[in-house]
Amino acid sequence: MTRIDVAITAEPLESRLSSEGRDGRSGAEVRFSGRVRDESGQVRALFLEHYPGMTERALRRIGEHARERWPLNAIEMIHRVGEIRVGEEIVRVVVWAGHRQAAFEACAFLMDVLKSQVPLWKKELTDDGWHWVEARERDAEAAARWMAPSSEGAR
Amino acid sequence: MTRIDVAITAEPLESRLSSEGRDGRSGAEVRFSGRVRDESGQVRALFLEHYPGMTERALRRIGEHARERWPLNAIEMIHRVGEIRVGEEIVRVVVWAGHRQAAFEACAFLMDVLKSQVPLWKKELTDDGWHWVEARERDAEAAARWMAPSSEGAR
Amino acid sequence: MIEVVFFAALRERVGEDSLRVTPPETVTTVAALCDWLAEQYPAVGQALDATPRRMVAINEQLAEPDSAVADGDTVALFPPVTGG
Amino acid sequence: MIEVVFFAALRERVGEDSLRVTPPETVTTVAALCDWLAEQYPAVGQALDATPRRMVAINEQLAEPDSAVADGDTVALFPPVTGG
Repeated sequence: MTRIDVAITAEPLESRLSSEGRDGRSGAEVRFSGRVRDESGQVRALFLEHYPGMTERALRRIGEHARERWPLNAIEMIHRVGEIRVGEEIVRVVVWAGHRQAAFEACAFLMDVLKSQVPLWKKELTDDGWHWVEARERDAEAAARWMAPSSEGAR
Repeated sequence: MTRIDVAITAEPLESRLSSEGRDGRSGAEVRFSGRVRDESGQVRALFLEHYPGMTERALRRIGEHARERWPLNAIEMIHRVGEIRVGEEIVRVVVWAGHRQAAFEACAFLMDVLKSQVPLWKKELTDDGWHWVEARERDAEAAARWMAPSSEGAR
Repeated sequence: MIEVVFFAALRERVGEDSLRVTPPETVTTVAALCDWLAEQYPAVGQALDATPRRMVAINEQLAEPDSAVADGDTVALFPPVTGG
Repeated sequence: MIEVVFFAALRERVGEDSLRVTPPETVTTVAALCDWLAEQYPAVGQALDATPRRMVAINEQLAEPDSAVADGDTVALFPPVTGG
Protein backbone atom coordinates (compact mmCIF):
# COMPACT_ATOMS: atom_id res chain seq x y z
CA MET A 1 0.00 0.00 0.00
CA THR A 2 1.22 3.45 -0.87
CA ARG A 3 2.28 5.26 2.29
CA ILE A 4 1.02 8.87 2.49
CA ASP A 5 2.58 11.26 5.01
CA VAL A 6 1.29 14.81 5.34
CA ALA A 7 2.29 17.58 7.68
CA ILE A 8 1.61 21.25 8.32
CA THR A 9 4.31 22.96 10.32
CA ALA A 10 5.37 26.40 11.47
CA GLU A 11 9.01 25.23 11.67
CA PRO A 12 11.52 25.60 8.80
CA LEU A 13 11.17 22.67 6.38
CA GLU A 14 14.91 22.81 5.78
CA SER A 15 15.46 21.02 9.09
CA ARG A 16 13.14 18.11 8.16
CA LEU A 17 14.61 15.08 6.46
CA SER A 18 12.39 13.15 4.10
CA SER A 19 12.05 9.42 4.52
CA GLU A 20 14.62 7.75 2.39
CA GLY A 21 12.79 5.12 0.41
CA ARG A 22 15.95 3.03 0.22
CA ASP A 23 14.02 -0.21 0.29
CA GLY A 24 15.01 -1.41 -3.17
CA ARG A 25 11.41 -1.00 -4.38
CA SER A 26 11.63 2.64 -5.37
CA GLY A 27 13.84 3.27 -8.37
CA ALA A 28 12.59 6.82 -8.69
CA GLU A 29 12.24 9.69 -6.24
CA VAL A 30 10.89 13.00 -7.53
CA ARG A 31 10.91 15.90 -5.11
CA PHE A 32 9.48 19.35 -5.53
CA SER A 33 10.56 22.15 -3.22
CA GLY A 34 8.84 25.50 -3.44
CA ARG A 35 10.63 28.51 -2.01
CA VAL A 36 9.51 32.04 -1.35
CA ARG A 37 10.44 34.04 -4.45
CA ASP A 38 11.07 37.71 -4.48
CA GLU A 39 9.93 38.54 -7.99
CA SER A 40 10.09 42.28 -7.63
CA GLY A 41 12.75 42.64 -4.97
CA GLN A 42 10.02 44.06 -2.73
CA VAL A 43 8.82 41.11 -0.70
CA ARG A 44 10.10 41.25 2.89
CA ALA A 45 8.23 38.20 4.18
CA LEU A 46 5.29 35.94 3.61
CA PHE A 47 2.62 34.75 6.02
CA LEU A 48 0.73 31.52 5.37
CA GLU A 49 -2.72 30.98 6.86
CA HIS A 50 -4.37 27.55 6.84
CA TYR A 51 -7.56 25.81 8.00
CA PRO A 52 -6.37 23.55 10.82
CA GLY A 53 -7.71 20.06 10.28
CA MET A 54 -9.08 20.57 6.79
CA THR A 55 -5.69 21.47 5.31
CA GLU A 56 -4.18 18.18 6.46
CA ARG A 57 -7.26 16.23 5.29
CA ALA A 58 -7.18 17.95 1.90
CA LEU A 59 -3.49 17.08 1.47
CA ARG A 60 -4.18 13.47 2.36
CA ARG A 61 -7.11 13.36 -0.05
CA ILE A 62 -5.06 14.57 -3.02
CA GLY A 63 -2.42 12.01 -2.06
CA GLU A 64 -5.12 9.33 -2.22
CA HIS A 65 -6.14 10.54 -5.67
CA ALA A 66 -2.53 10.33 -6.83
CA ARG A 67 -2.05 6.79 -5.58
CA GLU A 68 -5.23 5.64 -7.34
CA ARG A 69 -3.95 7.11 -10.56
CA TRP A 70 -0.28 6.07 -10.62
CA PRO A 71 1.65 3.10 -9.26
CA LEU A 72 3.47 4.76 -6.35
CA ASN A 73 5.27 3.46 -3.29
CA ALA A 74 5.10 6.51 -1.03
CA ILE A 75 4.07 10.16 -0.95
CA GLU A 76 5.18 12.88 1.43
CA MET A 77 3.69 16.37 1.54
CA ILE A 78 4.82 19.05 3.98
CA HIS A 79 3.59 22.62 3.92
CA ARG A 80 4.85 25.42 6.07
CA VAL A 81 2.52 27.96 7.69
CA GLY A 82 3.02 31.16 9.65
CA GLU A 83 5.70 33.72 8.80
CA ILE A 84 8.33 32.70 6.24
CA ARG A 85 11.27 34.65 4.85
CA VAL A 86 12.37 35.04 1.22
CA GLY A 87 14.39 32.02 0.11
CA GLU A 88 12.88 29.65 2.68
CA GLU A 89 11.10 26.44 1.72
CA ILE A 90 7.32 26.77 1.77
CA VAL A 91 6.27 23.37 0.44
CA ARG A 92 7.89 20.01 -0.25
CA VAL A 93 6.24 17.15 -2.13
CA VAL A 94 8.15 13.90 -2.56
CA VAL A 95 6.97 10.89 -4.53
CA TRP A 96 8.63 7.48 -4.60
CA ALA A 97 7.79 5.00 -7.34
CA GLY A 98 9.21 2.07 -9.22
CA HIS A 99 9.48 4.13 -12.39
CA ARG A 100 10.33 7.74 -13.04
CA GLN A 101 7.44 8.72 -15.28
CA ALA A 102 4.82 7.88 -12.63
CA ALA A 103 6.86 9.76 -10.03
CA PHE A 104 7.24 12.87 -12.23
CA GLU A 105 3.57 12.94 -13.20
CA ALA A 106 2.26 12.33 -9.69
CA CYS A 107 4.52 15.01 -8.20
CA ALA A 108 3.43 17.60 -10.79
CA PHE A 109 -0.22 16.57 -10.27
CA LEU A 110 0.06 16.95 -6.49
CA MET A 111 1.56 20.44 -6.79
CA ASP A 112 -1.03 21.59 -9.33
CA VAL A 113 -3.94 20.29 -7.27
CA LEU A 114 -2.46 21.54 -3.99
CA LYS A 115 -2.28 25.04 -5.45
CA SER A 116 -5.94 25.09 -6.38
CA GLN A 117 -7.71 22.90 -3.81
CA VAL A 118 -5.88 22.87 -0.49
CA PRO A 119 -6.90 25.61 1.99
CA LEU A 120 -3.79 27.76 2.35
CA TRP A 121 -3.55 31.50 1.80
CA LYS A 122 -0.50 33.73 1.32
CA LYS A 123 -0.06 37.25 2.56
CA GLU A 124 2.96 39.31 1.48
CA LEU A 125 4.77 42.00 3.41
CA THR A 126 6.11 44.80 1.19
CA ASP A 127 7.02 48.40 1.93
CA ASP A 128 3.30 49.14 1.61
CA GLY A 129 2.37 46.67 4.35
CA TRP A 130 0.64 43.29 4.23
CA HIS A 131 -1.33 42.23 1.14
CA TRP A 132 -3.18 38.99 0.39
CA VAL A 133 -1.78 37.27 -2.68
CA GLU A 134 -4.38 36.89 -5.46
CA ALA A 135 -5.02 33.42 -6.87
CA ARG A 136 -3.66 33.10 -10.39
CA GLU A 137 -5.71 31.88 -13.33
CA ARG A 138 -2.62 29.91 -14.43
CA ASP A 139 -2.80 27.77 -11.30
CA ALA A 140 -6.46 26.93 -11.82
CA GLU A 141 -5.67 25.95 -15.43
CA ALA A 142 -2.75 23.79 -14.32
CA ALA A 143 -5.06 21.85 -12.00
CA ALA A 144 -7.83 21.63 -14.61
CA ARG A 145 -5.59 19.83 -17.12
CA TRP A 146 -5.55 16.78 -14.81
CA MET A 147 -9.34 16.67 -14.90
CA ALA A 148 -9.61 16.68 -18.71
CA PRO A 149 -11.32 13.58 -20.17
CA SER A 150 -8.13 12.64 -22.01
CA SER A 151 -6.22 12.41 -18.75
CA GLU A 152 -8.94 10.58 -16.86
CA GLY A 153 -8.33 7.32 -15.10
CA ALA A 154 -8.54 8.43 -11.49
CA ARG A 155 -11.80 6.73 -10.50
CA MET B 1 23.00 32.69 -17.19
CA THR B 2 21.83 29.26 -16.18
CA ARG B 3 24.53 27.55 -14.14
CA ILE B 4 25.20 23.93 -15.16
CA ASP B 5 27.12 21.63 -12.81
CA VAL B 6 27.89 18.07 -13.85
CA ALA B 7 29.85 15.37 -12.06
CA ILE B 8 30.75 11.71 -12.42
CA THR B 9 31.81 10.10 -9.16
CA ALA B 10 32.59 6.69 -7.71
CA GLU B 11 31.59 7.96 -4.23
CA PRO B 12 28.07 7.58 -2.76
CA LEU B 13 25.85 10.43 -3.93
CA GLU B 14 24.07 10.35 -0.58
CA SER B 15 26.99 12.24 0.95
CA ARG B 16 26.82 15.07 -1.60
CA LEU B 17 24.69 18.08 -0.84
CA SER B 18 23.16 19.90 -3.76
CA SER B 19 23.57 23.64 -4.06
CA GLU B 20 20.72 25.28 -2.33
CA GLY B 21 19.33 27.82 -4.77
CA ARG B 22 18.12 29.96 -1.85
CA ASP B 23 18.74 33.17 -3.71
CA GLY B 24 15.13 34.32 -3.92
CA ARG B 25 15.18 33.82 -7.72
CA SER B 26 14.23 30.17 -7.77
CA GLY B 27 10.70 29.50 -6.62
CA ALA B 28 10.86 25.92 -7.82
CA GLU B 29 13.33 23.11 -7.30
CA VAL B 30 12.63 19.74 -8.90
CA ARG B 31 14.95 16.90 -8.02
CA PHE B 32 15.08 13.41 -9.43
CA SER B 33 16.97 10.70 -7.59
CA GLY B 34 17.36 7.32 -9.21
CA ARG B 35 18.19 4.39 -6.96
CA VAL B 36 19.23 0.84 -7.73
CA ARG B 37 16.02 -1.21 -7.78
CA ASP B 38 15.84 -4.87 -7.09
CA GLU B 39 12.90 -5.82 -9.29
CA SER B 40 13.22 -9.53 -8.90
CA GLY B 41 14.90 -9.74 -5.53
CA GLN B 42 17.92 -11.16 -7.34
CA VAL B 43 20.19 -8.20 -7.93
CA ARG B 44 23.17 -8.23 -5.57
CA ALA B 45 24.95 -5.20 -6.99
CA LEU B 46 25.33 -3.02 -10.02
CA PHE B 47 28.44 -1.83 -11.82
CA LEU B 48 28.40 1.34 -13.90
CA GLU B 49 30.90 1.84 -16.71
CA HIS B 50 31.37 5.23 -18.37
CA TYR B 51 33.45 6.95 -21.06
CA PRO B 52 35.69 9.29 -19.09
CA GLY B 53 35.56 12.75 -20.61
CA MET B 54 32.71 12.11 -23.02
CA THR B 55 30.23 11.24 -20.27
CA GLU B 56 30.77 14.59 -18.56
CA ARG B 57 30.63 16.45 -21.91
CA ALA B 58 27.42 14.67 -22.87
CA LEU B 59 25.82 15.60 -19.55
CA ARG B 60 26.82 19.22 -20.01
CA ARG B 61 25.48 19.20 -23.56
CA ILE B 62 22.03 17.96 -22.53
CA GLY B 63 22.04 20.60 -19.80
CA GLU B 64 22.72 23.22 -22.48
CA HIS B 65 19.79 21.92 -24.51
CA ALA B 66 17.52 22.16 -21.45
CA ARG B 67 18.51 25.75 -20.71
CA GLU B 68 17.84 26.78 -24.31
CA ARG B 69 14.38 25.27 -24.10
CA TRP B 70 13.16 26.37 -20.65
CA PRO B 71 13.77 29.42 -18.45
CA LEU B 72 15.97 27.86 -15.76
CA ASN B 73 18.26 29.26 -13.10
CA ALA B 74 20.51 26.27 -12.48
CA ILE B 75 20.99 22.61 -13.34
CA GLU B 76 22.93 19.97 -11.44
CA MET B 77 23.57 16.46 -12.74
CA ILE B 78 25.56 13.86 -10.81
CA HIS B 79 25.97 10.26 -11.90
CA ARG B 80 27.64 7.55 -9.93
CA VAL B 81 29.97 4.99 -11.55
CA GLY B 82 31.71 1.85 -10.35
CA GLU B 83 30.08 -0.66 -8.04
CA ILE B 84 26.79 0.33 -6.39
CA ARG B 85 24.55 -1.58 -4.00
CA VAL B 86 20.78 -2.04 -4.10
CA GLY B 87 19.03 1.01 -2.64
CA GLU B 88 21.92 3.40 -3.31
CA GLU B 89 21.53 6.54 -5.40
CA ILE B 90 22.80 6.15 -8.95
CA VAL B 91 21.83 9.49 -10.46
CA ARG B 92 20.60 12.86 -9.24
CA VAL B 93 19.29 15.63 -11.47
CA VAL B 94 18.22 18.91 -9.89
CA VAL B 95 16.67 21.85 -11.72
CA TRP B 96 16.02 25.29 -10.25
CA ALA B 97 13.63 27.68 -11.98
CA GLY B 98 11.35 30.58 -11.29
CA HIS B 99 8.30 28.45 -11.99
CA ARG B 100 7.49 24.84 -11.30
CA GLN B 101 6.32 23.76 -14.75
CA ALA B 102 9.63 24.61 -16.41
CA ALA B 103 11.48 22.83 -13.60
CA PHE B 104 9.33 19.68 -13.86
CA GLU B 105 9.60 19.51 -17.64
CA ALA B 106 13.33 20.19 -17.78
CA CYS B 107 14.07 17.60 -15.09
CA ALA B 108 12.00 14.93 -16.89
CA PHE B 109 13.65 15.89 -20.20
CA LEU B 110 17.15 15.61 -18.73
CA MET B 111 16.45 12.15 -17.30
CA ASP B 112 14.89 10.89 -20.53
CA VAL B 113 17.74 12.17 -22.67
CA LEU B 114 20.39 11.04 -20.18
CA LYS B 115 19.02 7.51 -20.39
CA SER B 116 19.31 7.36 -24.15
CA GLN B 117 22.29 9.57 -25.06
CA VAL B 118 24.83 9.71 -22.26
CA PRO B 119 27.55 7.01 -22.37
CA LEU B 120 26.92 4.95 -19.26
CA TRP B 121 26.40 1.20 -19.10
CA LYS B 122 24.99 -0.98 -16.31
CA LYS B 123 26.07 -4.48 -15.39
CA GLU B 124 24.11 -6.49 -12.81
CA LEU B 125 25.39 -9.10 -10.40
CA THR B 126 22.91 -11.90 -9.77
CA ASP B 127 23.36 -15.46 -8.57
CA ASP B 128 24.27 -16.31 -12.18
CA GLY B 129 27.11 -13.79 -12.26
CA TRP B 130 27.51 -10.44 -14.03
CA HIS B 131 25.22 -9.51 -16.93
CA TRP B 132 25.06 -6.33 -19.00
CA VAL B 133 21.67 -4.65 -18.71
CA GLU B 134 19.85 -4.38 -22.04
CA ALA B 135 18.66 -0.97 -23.19
CA ARG B 136 14.88 -0.69 -23.08
CA GLU B 137 12.75 0.42 -25.98
CA ARG B 138 10.70 2.41 -23.48
CA ASP B 139 13.67 4.63 -22.69
CA ALA B 140 14.33 5.36 -26.36
CA GLU B 141 10.66 6.29 -26.79
CA ALA B 142 10.73 8.54 -23.73
CA ALA B 143 13.64 10.48 -25.22
CA ALA B 144 12.04 10.58 -28.67
CA ARG B 145 8.95 12.37 -27.40
CA TRP B 146 11.05 15.48 -26.70
CA MET B 147 12.17 15.51 -30.34
CA ALA B 148 8.64 15.43 -31.78
CA PRO B 149 7.78 18.47 -33.95
CA SER B 150 5.00 19.45 -31.53
CA SER B 151 7.46 19.80 -28.67
CA GLU B 152 10.10 21.62 -30.69
CA GLY B 153 11.50 24.94 -29.65
CA ALA B 154 14.98 23.96 -28.60
CA ARG B 155 16.97 25.82 -31.22
CA MET C 1 -27.21 25.48 14.43
CA ILE C 2 -24.65 26.02 11.68
CA GLU C 3 -21.10 27.18 12.32
CA VAL C 4 -19.84 29.53 9.61
CA VAL C 5 -16.06 30.03 9.53
CA PHE C 6 -14.11 32.54 7.46
CA PHE C 7 -10.49 32.54 6.30
CA ALA C 8 -7.88 34.91 4.93
CA ALA C 9 -9.08 38.15 3.27
CA LEU C 10 -12.70 37.18 3.84
CA ARG C 11 -12.09 36.64 7.56
CA GLU C 12 -10.44 40.06 7.79
CA ARG C 13 -13.29 41.72 5.90
CA VAL C 14 -15.93 40.10 8.11
CA GLY C 15 -13.96 40.96 11.23
CA GLU C 16 -14.86 37.61 12.84
CA ASP C 17 -13.31 34.15 12.65
CA SER C 18 -16.69 32.43 12.87
CA LEU C 19 -20.41 32.83 13.52
CA ARG C 20 -22.86 30.36 15.02
CA VAL C 21 -26.19 30.85 13.33
CA THR C 22 -29.59 29.20 13.15
CA PRO C 23 -31.11 30.12 9.79
CA PRO C 24 -34.74 29.34 8.94
CA GLU C 25 -35.54 25.95 7.47
CA THR C 26 -35.86 27.45 4.00
CA VAL C 27 -32.08 27.88 3.94
CA THR C 28 -30.93 24.54 2.50
CA THR C 29 -27.93 25.41 0.28
CA VAL C 30 -24.66 27.27 0.59
CA ALA C 31 -25.93 29.99 -1.74
CA ALA C 32 -29.10 30.48 0.32
CA LEU C 33 -27.03 30.56 3.50
CA CYS C 34 -24.82 33.32 2.06
CA ASP C 35 -27.86 35.35 1.01
CA TRP C 36 -29.40 34.96 4.46
CA LEU C 37 -26.11 35.87 6.20
CA ALA C 38 -25.83 38.99 4.02
CA GLU C 39 -29.29 40.09 5.14
CA GLN C 40 -28.74 39.40 8.81
CA TYR C 41 -25.15 40.64 9.10
CA PRO C 42 -24.39 43.68 6.91
CA ALA C 43 -20.63 43.27 7.62
CA VAL C 44 -20.81 39.75 6.17
CA GLY C 45 -22.80 41.00 3.17
CA GLN C 46 -20.17 43.63 2.42
CA ALA C 47 -17.34 41.14 2.91
CA LEU C 48 -19.00 38.63 0.55
CA ASP C 49 -19.60 41.37 -2.04
CA ALA C 50 -15.91 42.31 -1.77
CA THR C 51 -14.91 38.67 -2.38
CA PRO C 52 -16.82 37.68 -5.51
CA ARG C 53 -14.55 34.68 -6.23
CA ARG C 54 -15.09 32.39 -3.25
CA MET C 55 -14.62 28.79 -2.30
CA VAL C 56 -16.67 26.84 0.20
CA ALA C 57 -16.16 23.75 2.32
CA ILE C 58 -18.82 21.85 4.25
CA ASN C 59 -17.46 19.85 7.17
CA GLU C 60 -13.94 20.26 5.76
CA GLN C 61 -14.79 18.98 2.27
CA LEU C 62 -14.80 21.31 -0.73
CA ALA C 63 -18.37 22.02 -1.89
CA GLU C 64 -20.33 24.14 -4.37
CA PRO C 65 -22.83 26.99 -3.98
CA ASP C 66 -25.73 24.59 -4.57
CA SER C 67 -24.43 21.99 -2.08
CA ALA C 68 -26.88 21.18 0.72
CA VAL C 69 -26.28 22.53 4.23
CA ALA C 70 -27.99 21.12 7.30
CA ASP C 71 -28.18 21.70 11.01
CA GLY C 72 -24.90 20.78 12.68
CA ASP C 73 -22.74 21.52 9.62
CA THR C 74 -19.62 23.64 9.63
CA VAL C 75 -19.56 25.82 6.54
CA ALA C 76 -16.25 27.48 5.65
CA LEU C 77 -16.12 30.43 3.26
CA PHE C 78 -12.82 31.64 1.86
CA PRO C 79 -11.12 33.27 -1.13
CA PRO C 80 -9.43 31.08 -3.78
CA VAL C 81 -6.52 29.26 -2.17
CA THR C 82 -2.91 30.39 -2.77
CA GLY C 83 -0.70 27.79 -1.14
CA GLY C 84 2.33 26.04 -2.58
CA MET D 1 45.85 6.99 -37.60
CA ILE D 2 42.45 6.44 -36.05
CA GLU D 3 41.91 5.40 -32.44
CA VAL D 4 39.01 3.00 -32.06
CA VAL D 5 37.70 2.57 -28.50
CA PHE D 6 35.15 0.05 -27.24
CA PHE D 7 32.89 0.09 -24.19
CA ALA D 8 30.79 -2.26 -22.08
CA ALA D 9 29.63 -5.54 -23.66
CA LEU D 10 31.35 -4.63 -26.94
CA ARG D 11 34.65 -4.01 -25.17
CA GLU D 12 34.41 -7.37 -23.44
CA ARG D 13 33.55 -9.15 -26.70
CA VAL D 14 36.46 -7.53 -28.54
CA GLY D 15 38.79 -8.28 -25.65
CA GLU D 16 40.56 -4.92 -26.08
CA ASP D 17 39.83 -1.41 -24.77
CA SER D 18 41.10 0.22 -27.94
CA LEU D 19 42.92 -0.24 -31.24
CA ARG D 20 45.08 2.22 -33.14
CA VAL D 21 44.57 1.60 -36.82
CA THR D 22 45.46 3.16 -40.16
CA PRO D 23 42.80 2.12 -42.65
CA PRO D 24 43.16 2.80 -46.39
CA GLU D 25 41.98 6.16 -47.73
CA THR D 26 38.80 4.56 -49.10
CA VAL D 27 37.54 4.22 -45.50
CA THR D 28 35.76 7.54 -44.99
CA THR D 29 32.72 6.68 -42.84
CA VAL D 30 31.97 4.93 -39.57
CA ALA D 31 30.23 2.09 -41.46
CA ALA D 32 33.20 1.61 -43.78
CA LEU D 33 35.55 1.65 -40.80
CA CYS D 34 33.50 -1.10 -39.09
CA ASP D 35 33.53 -3.22 -42.26
CA TRP D 36 37.29 -2.78 -42.61
CA LEU D 37 37.89 -3.59 -38.91
CA ALA D 38 35.80 -6.75 -39.25
CA GLU D 39 37.97 -7.89 -42.15
CA GLN D 40 41.27 -7.10 -40.47
CA TYR D 41 40.40 -8.26 -36.94
CA PRO D 42 38.14 -11.34 -36.81
CA ALA D 43 37.55 -10.82 -33.06
CA VAL D 44 36.21 -7.34 -33.81
CA GLY D 45 34.04 -8.73 -36.61
CA GLN D 46 32.51 -11.31 -34.28
CA ALA D 47 32.01 -8.73 -31.52
CA LEU D 48 30.28 -6.33 -33.92
CA ASP D 49 28.06 -9.13 -35.24
CA ALA D 50 27.12 -9.99 -31.64
CA THR D 51 26.18 -6.34 -30.99
CA PRO D 52 23.82 -5.46 -33.83
CA ARG D 53 22.37 -2.43 -32.02
CA ARG D 54 25.32 -0.07 -31.64
CA MET D 55 26.01 3.55 -30.95
CA VAL D 56 29.01 5.52 -32.15
CA ALA D 57 30.80 8.66 -31.07
CA ILE D 58 33.44 10.54 -33.02
CA ASN D 59 35.74 12.65 -30.86
CA GLU D 60 33.29 12.30 -27.97
CA GLN D 61 30.23 13.46 -29.92
CA LEU D 62 27.44 11.06 -30.84
CA ALA D 63 27.51 10.24 -34.56
CA GLU D 64 25.82 8.04 -37.16
CA PRO D 65 27.02 5.13 -39.32
CA ASP D 66 27.38 7.46 -42.31
CA SER D 67 29.29 10.13 -40.37
CA ALA D 68 32.70 10.95 -41.81
CA VAL D 69 35.86 9.70 -40.09
CA ALA D 70 39.28 11.16 -40.76
CA ASP D 71 42.88 10.65 -39.74
CA GLY D 72 43.37 11.69 -36.11
CA ASP D 73 39.80 10.94 -35.03
CA THR D 74 38.84 8.88 -32.00
CA VAL D 75 35.93 6.62 -32.88
CA ALA D 76 34.04 5.02 -29.98
CA LEU D 77 31.79 2.02 -30.56
CA PHE D 78 29.42 0.85 -27.85
CA PRO D 79 26.05 -0.82 -27.15
CA PRO D 80 22.98 1.36 -26.46
CA VAL D 81 23.54 3.27 -23.24
CA THR D 82 21.83 2.20 -20.00
CA GLY D 83 22.63 4.89 -17.43
CA GLY D 84 20.28 6.66 -15.07
